[in-house]
Amino acid sequence: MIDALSSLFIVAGLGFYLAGSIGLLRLPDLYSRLHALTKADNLGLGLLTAGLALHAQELLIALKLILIWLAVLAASAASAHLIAQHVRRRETSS
Amino acid sequence: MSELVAVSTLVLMFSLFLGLLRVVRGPGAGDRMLAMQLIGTTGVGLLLLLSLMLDQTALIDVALILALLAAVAAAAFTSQELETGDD
Amino acid sequence: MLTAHWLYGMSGCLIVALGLRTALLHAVLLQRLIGINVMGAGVFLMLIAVAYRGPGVAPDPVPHALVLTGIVVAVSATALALALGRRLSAEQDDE
Amino acid sequence: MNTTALLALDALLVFSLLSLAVAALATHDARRSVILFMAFGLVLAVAWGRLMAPDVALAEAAIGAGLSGALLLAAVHEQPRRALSGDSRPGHNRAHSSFKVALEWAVTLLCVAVAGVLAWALAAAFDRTPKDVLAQAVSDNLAASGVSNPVTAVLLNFRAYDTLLELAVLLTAVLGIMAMGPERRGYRAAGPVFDGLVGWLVPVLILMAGYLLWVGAHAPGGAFQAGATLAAAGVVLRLAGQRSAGLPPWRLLHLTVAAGVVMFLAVGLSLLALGRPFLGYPPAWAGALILLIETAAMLAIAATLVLAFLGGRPAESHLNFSKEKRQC
Repeated sequence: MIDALSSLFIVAGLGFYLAGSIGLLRLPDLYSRLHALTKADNLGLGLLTAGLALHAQELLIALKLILIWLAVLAASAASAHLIAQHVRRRETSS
Repeated sequence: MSELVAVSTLVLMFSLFLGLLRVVRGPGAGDRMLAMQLIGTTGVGLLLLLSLMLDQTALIDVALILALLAAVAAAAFTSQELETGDD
Repeated sequence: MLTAHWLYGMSGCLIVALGLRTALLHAVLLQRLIGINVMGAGVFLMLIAVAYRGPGVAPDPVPHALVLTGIVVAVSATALALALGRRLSAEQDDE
Repeated sequence: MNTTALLALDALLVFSLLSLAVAALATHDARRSVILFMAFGLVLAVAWGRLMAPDVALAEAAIGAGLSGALLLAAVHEQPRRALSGDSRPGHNRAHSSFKVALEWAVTLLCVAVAGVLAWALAAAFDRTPKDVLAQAVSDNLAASGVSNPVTAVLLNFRAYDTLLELAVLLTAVLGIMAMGPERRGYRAAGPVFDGLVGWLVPVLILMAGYLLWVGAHAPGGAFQAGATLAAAGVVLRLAGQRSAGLPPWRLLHLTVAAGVVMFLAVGLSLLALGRPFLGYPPAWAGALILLIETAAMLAIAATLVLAFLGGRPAESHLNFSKEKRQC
């Protein structure tokens, strides 16, 4: 039962990862690619860590997996904002 | 289960490869850095799957360091140096 | 049959050659340094490939220790070279 | 099925590494080159994980994908014109183009020859069944080393001389950097989003460094990885506009930079005074002595890497405490 749920999460996570990468390739400009990045990618990792945490033998490992997800969530939201802001500032100043 | 993990690792590596295409293509430095963020998160997921596949729990720590340092790289890209006279 | 170490080791050789070529030919200091760093990464790849013993088998820790310190030394040497280059250009500007 | 998937993964990883190396080296745009080099470091960290080298992967994730990228990006920002663009060199344009082409071919052939020799040596090494004399010696003596992570045992016990010399090399590099001139310019104060990031990223990096130092005794980690992670915290502070970059006050700075070498020598000489060989730890004390040396080495490596990022001697007034003292 847990195995099935874990597999389901992992496969769903992979779907979001692929959608994110394809979006990054296909979407026309930087600002629309932000969608592909921040939404799909974080959901992808979230589902993947959830799937792997269900599988973890020790509590410490499950906690670490959740910590990683939270770190990526916070870090990539901030970095994507900073990069977009940086690009925008350059565009408007030149 | 182990087969699912092996195939998932391969699929995620492919996803990382797609992201790399955007890093190589650009066109602007901002596009490349944004794609770096995506391949960073993909690398984190890949390391987590590899840790299960190769039975190496330490790769979870590597994934965490990679996640944290991706933010450092983005910070380095966007920080603005003081101009002369700003001091 | 163990193809993984061949694959990684031989591409390590190729990467060394690519990095060396840039380090020798490129006109720009920064990119020469990147060439040297890429070359170093190729050497590391060869060493880790030699240490690899297949999945589920503990690899040889000695090359790992070598590469680990190598990475830290490489980044410090790069920083020293950048500082040297900066000093050099400052002197040139003074002339 | 699993081996097929692994082989396909290897092929894709190696192909990515090769194409990133080519792309990073082929361009004349310095910033593009740096970003591609960072991507190369990131993929390399995954490759180290794949090749069961988690100790190396930790260092690569901290340095290859982060710190050296930050260092090189700062160099791109800093000098867009002179020294970095060799075109300004006198006589450069007058160079004979046919001579240049011949030179390029000669160098390319040389590099192909180097790759050939390396591949030949590597094939010879692979062809012989690995005897694992060293690996065997490591695993035989691991119990007496004071730690259970073989890489840490090699670095701080079996080949402690090498590590002492490596720390001396790092010390020389950082003294060279500081002798080269003052630090690079600082950074503007961070905006609110970056400030929020710094608020949690710096403490987490410091915690992670402590964790890696501690865990290094029995799992992947240790002074080098912990030092690099701690240095990342300093670099983030610097990028956020804090001039001191978390470095200790000026007087302590010299001691911190030399701490690894000093502690190594202190332990080695004390053992010598007690009638043991230099750095030949008594097995009962080995674990504690290794942790002592590693703590000092971590601080030294972190300070070295932060100073490497600053690119020169930090201004005395920016290292907080000395400033306060002068105001008193």
